[in-house]
Amino acid sequence: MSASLEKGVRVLKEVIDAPIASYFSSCVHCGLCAEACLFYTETGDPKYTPIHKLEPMRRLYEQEYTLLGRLKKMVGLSKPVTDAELGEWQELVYNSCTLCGRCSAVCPVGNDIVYMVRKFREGMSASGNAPDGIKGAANRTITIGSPMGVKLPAVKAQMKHVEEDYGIPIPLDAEGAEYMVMLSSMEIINFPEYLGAIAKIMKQAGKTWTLCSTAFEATNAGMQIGNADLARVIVSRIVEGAEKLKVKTVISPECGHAYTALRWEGANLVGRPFTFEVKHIIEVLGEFQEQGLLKTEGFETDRLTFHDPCQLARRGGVIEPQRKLMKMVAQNFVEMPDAGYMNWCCGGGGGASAIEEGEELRLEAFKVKKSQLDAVRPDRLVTACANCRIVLEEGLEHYQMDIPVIGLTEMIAEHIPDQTKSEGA
Amino acid sequence: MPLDAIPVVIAPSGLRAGELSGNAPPLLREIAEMVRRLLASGETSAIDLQALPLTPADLEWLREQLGEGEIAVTLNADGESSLDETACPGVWWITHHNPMGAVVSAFIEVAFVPEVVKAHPEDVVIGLEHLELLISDLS
Amino acid sequence: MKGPLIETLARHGVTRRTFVKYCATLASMMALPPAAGRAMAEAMAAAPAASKRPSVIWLPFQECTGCTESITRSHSPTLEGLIFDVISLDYQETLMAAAGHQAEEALHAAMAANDGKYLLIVDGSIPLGLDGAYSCIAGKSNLETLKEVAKGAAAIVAMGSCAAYGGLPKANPNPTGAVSVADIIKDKPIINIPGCPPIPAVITGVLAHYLTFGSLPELDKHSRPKAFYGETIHDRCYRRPFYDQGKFAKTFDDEGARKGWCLFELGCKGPVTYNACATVKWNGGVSWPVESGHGCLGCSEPDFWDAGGFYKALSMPADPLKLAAKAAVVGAAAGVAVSFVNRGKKSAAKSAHEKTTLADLEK
Amino acid sequence: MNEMQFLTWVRGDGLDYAVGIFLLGVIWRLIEIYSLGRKKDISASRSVAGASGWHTIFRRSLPPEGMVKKSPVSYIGGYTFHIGLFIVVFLFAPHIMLFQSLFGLSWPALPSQFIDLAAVVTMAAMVVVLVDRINKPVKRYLSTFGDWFTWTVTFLPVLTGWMAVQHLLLPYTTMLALHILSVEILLVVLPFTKLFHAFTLFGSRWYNGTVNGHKGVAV
Repeated sequence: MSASLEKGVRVLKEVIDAPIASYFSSCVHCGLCAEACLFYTETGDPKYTPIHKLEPMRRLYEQEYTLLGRLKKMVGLSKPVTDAELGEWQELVYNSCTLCGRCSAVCPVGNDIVYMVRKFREGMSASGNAPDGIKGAANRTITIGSPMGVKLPAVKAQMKHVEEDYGIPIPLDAEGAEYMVMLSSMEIINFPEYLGAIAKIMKQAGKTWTLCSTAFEATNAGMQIGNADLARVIVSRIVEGAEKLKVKTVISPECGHAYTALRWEGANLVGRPFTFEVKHIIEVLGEFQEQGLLKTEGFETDRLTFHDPCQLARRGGVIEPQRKLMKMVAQNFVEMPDAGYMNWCCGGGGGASAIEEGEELRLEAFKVKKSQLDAVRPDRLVTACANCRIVLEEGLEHYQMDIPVIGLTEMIAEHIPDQTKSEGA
Repeated sequence: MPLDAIPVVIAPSGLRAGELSGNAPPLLREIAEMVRRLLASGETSAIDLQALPLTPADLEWLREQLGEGEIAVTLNADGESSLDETACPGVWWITHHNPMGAVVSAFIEVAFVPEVVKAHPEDVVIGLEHLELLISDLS
Repeated sequence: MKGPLIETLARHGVTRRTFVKYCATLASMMALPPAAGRAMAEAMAAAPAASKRPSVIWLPFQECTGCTESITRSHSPTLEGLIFDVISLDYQETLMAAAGHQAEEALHAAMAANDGKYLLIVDGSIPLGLDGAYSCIAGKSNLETLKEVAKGAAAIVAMGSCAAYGGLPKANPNPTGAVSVADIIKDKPIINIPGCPPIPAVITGVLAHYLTFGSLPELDKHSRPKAFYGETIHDRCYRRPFYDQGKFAKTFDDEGARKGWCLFELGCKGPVTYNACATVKWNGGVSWPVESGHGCLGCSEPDFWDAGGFYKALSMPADPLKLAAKAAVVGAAAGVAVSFVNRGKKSAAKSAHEKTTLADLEK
Repeated sequence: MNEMQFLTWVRGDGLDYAVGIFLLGVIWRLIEIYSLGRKKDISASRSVAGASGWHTIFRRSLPPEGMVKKSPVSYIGGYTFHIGLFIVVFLFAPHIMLFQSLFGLSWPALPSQFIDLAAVVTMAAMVVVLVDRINKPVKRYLSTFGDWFTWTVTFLPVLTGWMAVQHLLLPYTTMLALHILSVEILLVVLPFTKLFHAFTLFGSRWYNGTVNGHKGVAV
């Protein structure tokens, strides 16, 4: 057994817990999880059946933690897990799984399959079987600070631009601010409107907020690759930053897995409860809306639909606020089939979008999104995840569908009355 | 204690007690064939009604179809037996009871006179002896 | 129709008509065609004079005489009993006048005179323990006697469950090493008429068949005449509709029992018992066990005594939780042992954890 | 061994061992599985009505929206044979008596004609799901020896029970004995095959419901 495999196996032994044991013991091979997985439904290839993606871990569980499994291994009925096998499984565990959680939502015996995939990735990454794309992203996040290699100066440059464009100052390292706003590098590079939108919204709500110079990047490639140690390094920066600035709430940006990493995994990674709250920007906007701190004027008149990011909706429990926000500014808001809790993934979550060799499969899987869109034929597609947005744009372009994709926060911000005007009125 | 003092409720025998099974009508054809044989060769024959899958309703139907004839014989031998001619002469409906009154067997017999009704020569001889005894007593 | 039998019957007040009626009913019971009834009557009525009647030897072994009682005393005077006048019963310890050496002489005389032609009836099981010392007649073990007498028999009738299966003497732990006739005799046709005791009409039916047709009736795999053992008690039971409706007496004195509901729950073995009680009944057709309010004991089935208790329903296992407590303890012990090993393994993996660095992402 | 001895054995020693192994296996396996434990989730929870382990235990018995259309055979066949098994196992008079003798609890039985129908429907549904397993690429791909084996050991008790009641093929006594034997085989293998989902599905649903309920997601 190679050292790397040994390490992977050891890590798996660490992470296999009672839920996983219970899940593996409950599976009846009914195959319904396949029907929930876009990689199966769009390709028809049974190897993409979610529970099958866990086969090496299932065997390892049986061999290590059950008496019968141990006996089976001893007499050669159950083959040991090999490095080659894990290598073969890379495509199944990373390329064809976005941790979207639809399988976990339909499994009749209640198996949380995506919970297991997340744990399996611990062993995969520790044994060196993670795909290069995500490894690169993790590498850049750890060494440079962001998966796309964005450094503080770039952020500062963006801040300056936004301040100029919007005429609103962007606070940096403001101690005692109520909110600490996180960004994803996608937003820093591709969607700078987001920062401006935050500035407008915060100003209108009259809330104090700040960026943090040591923790502006919210995304967590460590979590995507499935490595708690690396994810901890990344999340710790945010925790330290938030504690240093003594903020009440950290706002996770329009990015699905960043929210999961910070909101649900964060405290568990650092091993202690947070002293601050973590909220997705949509949650914050929803609160502002409820408290009357968010006032908009005018409506979008074209046909709009909303794509629920998996980590926000199905895996994060935020489903209603985005709909109320949509209705606030859109006259012609239509829902796609399966929208909300059972929405189909864009196909690029969980790090999948960073895997180059997975692109073809990703585009194949995008057909489900296409059919969802074809059902309602929107003029524009709104979402609340920068990664979804990029993947959606790629897919739409590939299928030559002329549907622009926009972020919900920036769309809301566009309807916030001009500050000077409203102050003057 | 009489039997009816025991509150035993006997369910209608078989679940389809009241239904016709459809097994009775073909019997009419068989009986007709037996009658033809009787006329042609004098051969007698019988049908064992308990050996056939007939419901009480079937039997009732059959009995009704065959009707009632002129002769009804009652035999008292180890329980009562009834030998009734049906409306078709030569076709007899025979029911044997045991001394307790339960039906032990039932037949349809096709004969000019049912076998069991005929007096046996040996018995007739005994009867004659008895008659002669009576006559000798007269003198 | 004349012959010694008919005359004997007549002496007992049984008329020819009664006899014809009896034979018709017997044929019907045995599912023979109606014509067979008359043939039977003719054959039996015309049975030859005493010197030519077929010889029957009746050997009693480990038995209680219940089978003999059943056939001779159930209903006096019975046709069943009188049927024996058709045969020449040359040896029957209970019924014969002779005793001791005279009886043995009669036996050997009959065997010699009818070699290869006599019918052998056996009731009782044959003990093999202590070289057969548990039951001896005239200084010979039952085993010896059976082998000796069976040699010249045309056919053997094993009367009652003891002779047919070993019966009560064979009940666990079978102290005498009792076995059935068929366990010993392999080269003769054997017909089993099990029951404890068997129904008299079954005995006479088989004899009548043998006398009329000179052969044994069709048998099932337990060598029982199919005519009488072809269906289960349950299938012919007048209480069957209650079973189908799920109406069961729960005790012998509850409302269900009074209403005549199914006795399955009170241990009735009707569903697994092949016999004619439900149709032929007992004591001249007066009643039978289930009609009297008691479940069938299953006496015509092998080893009925050891079949889990007369009052335990068939669906009821003897004592399935016997091992439960032990099993639970062993299971828990195994589980706990495995969990200790697992926890050890898991914490070993945990303490051996080396923090993953970027370099570790590569193989 | 004649059929009465066979029946006596399956009702006696055979059942004792089967029940013993079943209990032993269930307890051992439950401890083996659940003693692995899990880490406490220390992230701040968001509580939402309807999102908890208990809710999921019940909710997962119903198909999620749109799934019945995606895999009608799995759902309709699955429901039919599970409900059918329930009816046949728990509402047949002789079975109820068995439970009563074991646990002292009894409940009203359904008429045997209805049970008969349920048994036939159950077997039909099981055959349909088997054919589906053979025909459907995903199911065939996932299937191992265990899947065919567990189908068989589940099907046999229903088949033999039905045949015993219907007096088919073999004498009632032999069939009843085979029926009990097949149930014993089922009991013995249950804790060690996927049939153990009958127990662990509650744990699995509860974990799924709890883990997600912590996040305010009603799964």
